[in-house]
Amino acid sequence: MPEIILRTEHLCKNFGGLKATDDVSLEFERGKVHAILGPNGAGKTTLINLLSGELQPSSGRISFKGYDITDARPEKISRIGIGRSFQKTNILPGFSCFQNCWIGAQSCLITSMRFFRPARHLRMVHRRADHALQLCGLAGKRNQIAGTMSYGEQRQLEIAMMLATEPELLLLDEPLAGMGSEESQQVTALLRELAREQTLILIEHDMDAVFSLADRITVMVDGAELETGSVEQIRNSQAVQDAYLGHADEEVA
Amino acid sequence: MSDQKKPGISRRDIIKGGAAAAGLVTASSLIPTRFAIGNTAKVKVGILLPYTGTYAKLGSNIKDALQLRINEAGGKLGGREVEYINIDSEAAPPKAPELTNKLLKKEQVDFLIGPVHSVVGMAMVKLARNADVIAVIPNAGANGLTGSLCAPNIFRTSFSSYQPGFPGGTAMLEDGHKNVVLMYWNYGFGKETAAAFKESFLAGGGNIVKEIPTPFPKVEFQAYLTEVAALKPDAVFTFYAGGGAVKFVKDYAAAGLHKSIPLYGAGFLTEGVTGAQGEAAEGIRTTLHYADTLDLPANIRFREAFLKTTGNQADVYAVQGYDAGDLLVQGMAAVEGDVRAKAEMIKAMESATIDSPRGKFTFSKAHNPIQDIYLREVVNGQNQVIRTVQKAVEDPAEGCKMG
Amino acid sequence: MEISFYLIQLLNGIQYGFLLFLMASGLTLIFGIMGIINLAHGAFYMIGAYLCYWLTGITGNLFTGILLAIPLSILFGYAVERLAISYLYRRDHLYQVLLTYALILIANELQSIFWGNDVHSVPIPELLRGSIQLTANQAYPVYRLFISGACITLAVAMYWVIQKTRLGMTIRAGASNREMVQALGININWLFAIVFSLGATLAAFAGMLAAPVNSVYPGIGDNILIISFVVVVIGGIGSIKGAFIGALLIGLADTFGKVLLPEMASMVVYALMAAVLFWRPQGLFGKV
Amino acid sequence: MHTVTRPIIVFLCLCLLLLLLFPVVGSSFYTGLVTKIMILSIFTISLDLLIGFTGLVSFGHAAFFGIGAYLLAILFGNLEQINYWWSLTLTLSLTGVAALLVGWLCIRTSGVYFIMLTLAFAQMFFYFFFESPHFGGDDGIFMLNKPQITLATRQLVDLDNEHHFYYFVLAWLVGVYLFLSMILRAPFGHVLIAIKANEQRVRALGYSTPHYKLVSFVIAGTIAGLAGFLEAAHTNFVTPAYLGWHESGMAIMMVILGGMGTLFGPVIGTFIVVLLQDFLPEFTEHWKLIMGAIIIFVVLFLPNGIAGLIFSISNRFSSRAPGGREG
Repeated sequence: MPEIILRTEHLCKNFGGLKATDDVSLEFERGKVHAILGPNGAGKTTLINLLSGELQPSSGRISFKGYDITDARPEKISRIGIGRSFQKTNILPGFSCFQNCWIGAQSCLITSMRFFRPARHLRMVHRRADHALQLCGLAGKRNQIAGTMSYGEQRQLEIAMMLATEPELLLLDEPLAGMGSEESQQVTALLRELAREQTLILIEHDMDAVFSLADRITVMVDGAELETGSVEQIRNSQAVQDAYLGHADEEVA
Repeated sequence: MSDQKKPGISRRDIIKGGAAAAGLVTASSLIPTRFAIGNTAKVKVGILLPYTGTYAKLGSNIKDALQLRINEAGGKLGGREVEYINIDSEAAPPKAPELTNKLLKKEQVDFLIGPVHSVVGMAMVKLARNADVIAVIPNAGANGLTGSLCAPNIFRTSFSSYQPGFPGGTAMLEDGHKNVVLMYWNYGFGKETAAAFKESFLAGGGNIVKEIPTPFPKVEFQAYLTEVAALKPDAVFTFYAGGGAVKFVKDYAAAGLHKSIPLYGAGFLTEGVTGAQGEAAEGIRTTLHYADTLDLPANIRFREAFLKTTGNQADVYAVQGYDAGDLLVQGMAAVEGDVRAKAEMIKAMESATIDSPRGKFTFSKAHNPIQDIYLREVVNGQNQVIRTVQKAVEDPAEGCKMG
Repeated sequence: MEISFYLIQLLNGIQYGFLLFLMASGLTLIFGIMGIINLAHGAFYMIGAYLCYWLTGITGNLFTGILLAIPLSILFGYAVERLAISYLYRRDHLYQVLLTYALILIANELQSIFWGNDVHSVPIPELLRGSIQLTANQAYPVYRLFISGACITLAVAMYWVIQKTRLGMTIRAGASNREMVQALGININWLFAIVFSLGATLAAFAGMLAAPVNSVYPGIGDNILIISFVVVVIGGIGSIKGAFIGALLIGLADTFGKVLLPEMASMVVYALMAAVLFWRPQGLFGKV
Repeated sequence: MHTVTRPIIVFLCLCLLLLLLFPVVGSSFYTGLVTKIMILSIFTISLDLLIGFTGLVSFGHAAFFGIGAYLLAILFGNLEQINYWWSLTLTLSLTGVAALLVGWLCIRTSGVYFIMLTLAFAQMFFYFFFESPHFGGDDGIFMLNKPQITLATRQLVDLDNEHHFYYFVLAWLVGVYLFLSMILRAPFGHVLIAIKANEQRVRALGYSTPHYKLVSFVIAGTIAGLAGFLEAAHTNFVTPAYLGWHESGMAIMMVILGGMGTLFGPVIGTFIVVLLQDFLPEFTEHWKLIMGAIIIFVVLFLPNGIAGLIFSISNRFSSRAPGGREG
């Protein structure tokens, strides 16, 4: 019996009259890559925002390793071991790569309300930040100002910052969004690397990437879960093809 | 108007003083000086008055009248030429200590004239009383300046808040108003005036229906006036000045109260603002140590001279500045220009009689004028003297340990 | 106190509230649409009052004075927008605060240079000079009623412009989505210039209306500025409806605060603000 | 994040040396003026902690300066002898409590709301002191004596002596500077600076950002209270105008002109603005016109202030000798 690391039960989120998330009940297994697919406006990002605490659900429950985290704030969610990356690059542009990761790594302290000793004496934080950079292939860019890097590198840094917090579960919101094919391959490789040891929840448009990375896939339409299953199941599902691929064509057009 | 208010160390002031003096070199037959060196240096008169903001007009009138008096005396003090050092106080209390120090320490003035604002006055006097300077206050009315803060080298040629306030109570009782609403701006000067008013009014058997302190310097009075109308007192006694006085008087009339409830006040209610108040000011009675229409030779002469040199009508503030100038002239004449003879000069100033446009006055032991207070009424936009309410009003100078 | 006392106080409060609404609506409009925090709003009030004084003096009539002062205020607002504000659209609020603070200093000095530091009064035209007798000894000045009437008319006109006209549509669109307005092919610079001059003119108009009752003196803009901020914060930044409700609330709180809690009259409005924000940090009608 | 390079450290040491020597050569008036400037510098540095490091634009910071000054005057103004240690401890802790209360309410908002809220709270305190019948109202409060700094009945510093007072304030300025640079180098400071850059991201990385902002607000408020305490002790006089919004506005001006986000920038800005306020009125009555023009110039052309200029100059120097990076 695989361990369920994260579970949602009848999760709903309404914006005025709009149901952005509609009765979503999902289970995510430890050690697996679980991708969430869906056309634009299907409520994928809303779901991730609910899971990461950026938004509070209108009703339903979220539990992480059996603990109820339904109403927890983002910082709480991060501290209990759920890291997230953002769809729009969300870094500290004026800081160097290392400093960006430092902020992530420093969250391993019980509290950062420490006023006296200079932070740079914290060896452990140092190591974690460097480790995250290395994982994401940014070791060479350690002292570069983040805002001056290429878009692809900023996306990698985005993931590195999350990794520096050493999460148990990674929420990745379209890590490949807006990338060229070469950059895209780099990041896909990185994700594959991560998938070996980590639990990933992945929102992605790029079907090829999803099919090559994911263990399980959930397809969402209009805020609700359409179907969940293995890659094979989804690939062959008529409902998914009707709902999603139809939409996807429109999107390409 | 723009011509007279030049703050800072205005070069022109120095030149003006110098030129006036030069023109009169022949006229001045005084052979001064017990100290030859003392004669060559100019007397430094530091002036700390507001030239910007709400009190700007007061500041320039005081300064002009002060210089008018000194120029009348040949442009010299005790035979020595005068250098004026002007600083804009901006009527800003936080800046007062620094600006006072600028005059005392940086410029090392012999005389310090100022200010208009009472709180600036408190800060200034605190520093000046321990300094080697003679300070003359040409306006600021806080009782404490010649009360708890009094000192031998501090003089005031204007008034203490007590002086227009206390006779106000007497005047209203004499006019037959027993039930009175007391309204004033809730800050130092207003509170002191109101307290002095209450002292005489209650002692004389008057009844204060309600005391309404209104926030300073706000000028939204409508709610209070509605309250006054509902209380139906015999009369109202007020303390407001400047823009607040204009607004208050106009609102009072617009609310129809001027017909049924006579309005009284400390004189500043109708000083220098009757033009802006217009008809609404007619019939208002106020108590003050001066009135434009005082029929005294000194007053008529002064008003003409002031109009001629500045192009402006004189007002009570100008009178106070003029008298400050007179005090300097008398003090310096007594020591023949030797500013180091402080003790002797102070003695002469203490015993001086100032032939002021407001009428002759002398100084109390605390160095505040002992002066007559007039009841005035606005007739055709001018303050006409009705009667002298109280002769030789002397401030009680509470807390003054001098003399 | 009789009931009439409270009724008259109610009238006073509402009348003050209307005047505040004119100020606050301009402020909230400029913020909501342009994202500019404009400290110089009080300066426009002051300029309106002085223009009114000056032009009424020249023409001898308040109405012609105001009629002439309005186009001048629009021009002035436009000039300020082009010369100073337009550089701030992409800048942090911090710089907006600082630059508009500098505009206050400059406006106050210009006022002192052009018009001096005296207190001036503006005569009320014969037509509006009378009073209406309310109780045995209290009358209510007709001019104050006129102010309220003018404010209501303007509020209705504003509602109509914003809800029903093409300009209003553009303004509403601009408030919710700047990119969309540009996508519609509307020149955003042009829209901002209009909104800013409009807002500035509203403040100036408030100053003109109030000039005859308040008289005109240096620094009149400063006090009303801070109170207008309180109104905007209470109502919710960017919301005209909020500004209206907030202005009435503050008008009433201020009036009754003076009567019932005279010891801390000025603190009442700020306490009200703190209470509202404690309950709703984004203001009564503000978006999160 | 600026890197404090060697040329800048040399520059700062030179400045400190100048300040140390100044009373020896300066006249009594200027010694007093520089004392006042240093007190205001403590105040503006504390504001910079909010504006420049935490990204909180407080338009009501003068309130805490005023509260500090008032607390000293209210609690100790009438005493013949004021114990320095007691008065300082009490003043600072009560100012801290005030900052905690105001901060707690204001931190819940952000952006323009935060600016307006801080402004409105400052006005509330202003009117509290202005209208309350117990605290002197518009007149302010005059104190009888300066605090006595004694240790076991021995007087350490004589605050009535203006040179002593000067060095006493200078020591506080250096102390505050070192204290703030310490907390900014510590883990706490790293979080603050990151919050300014991107609060949402920092939150998602596991920091409860409201707490950090609140602590920063309280520290800044307490230091502002210290400046107020010193000013009240310096002039023996407090006035509600200390809390006014014009004071807050000028303080922001000093921070921006000097250069926000650096600790020495506000000190430079304070020196320039106060000296301008001292000199300009000698040239024209309408000196605020010039002041306004300077502010506009700074906003449009010098947004990083003078410290920004110094940094670009010093970077040119240090770029020749690589290394010395990383802050």
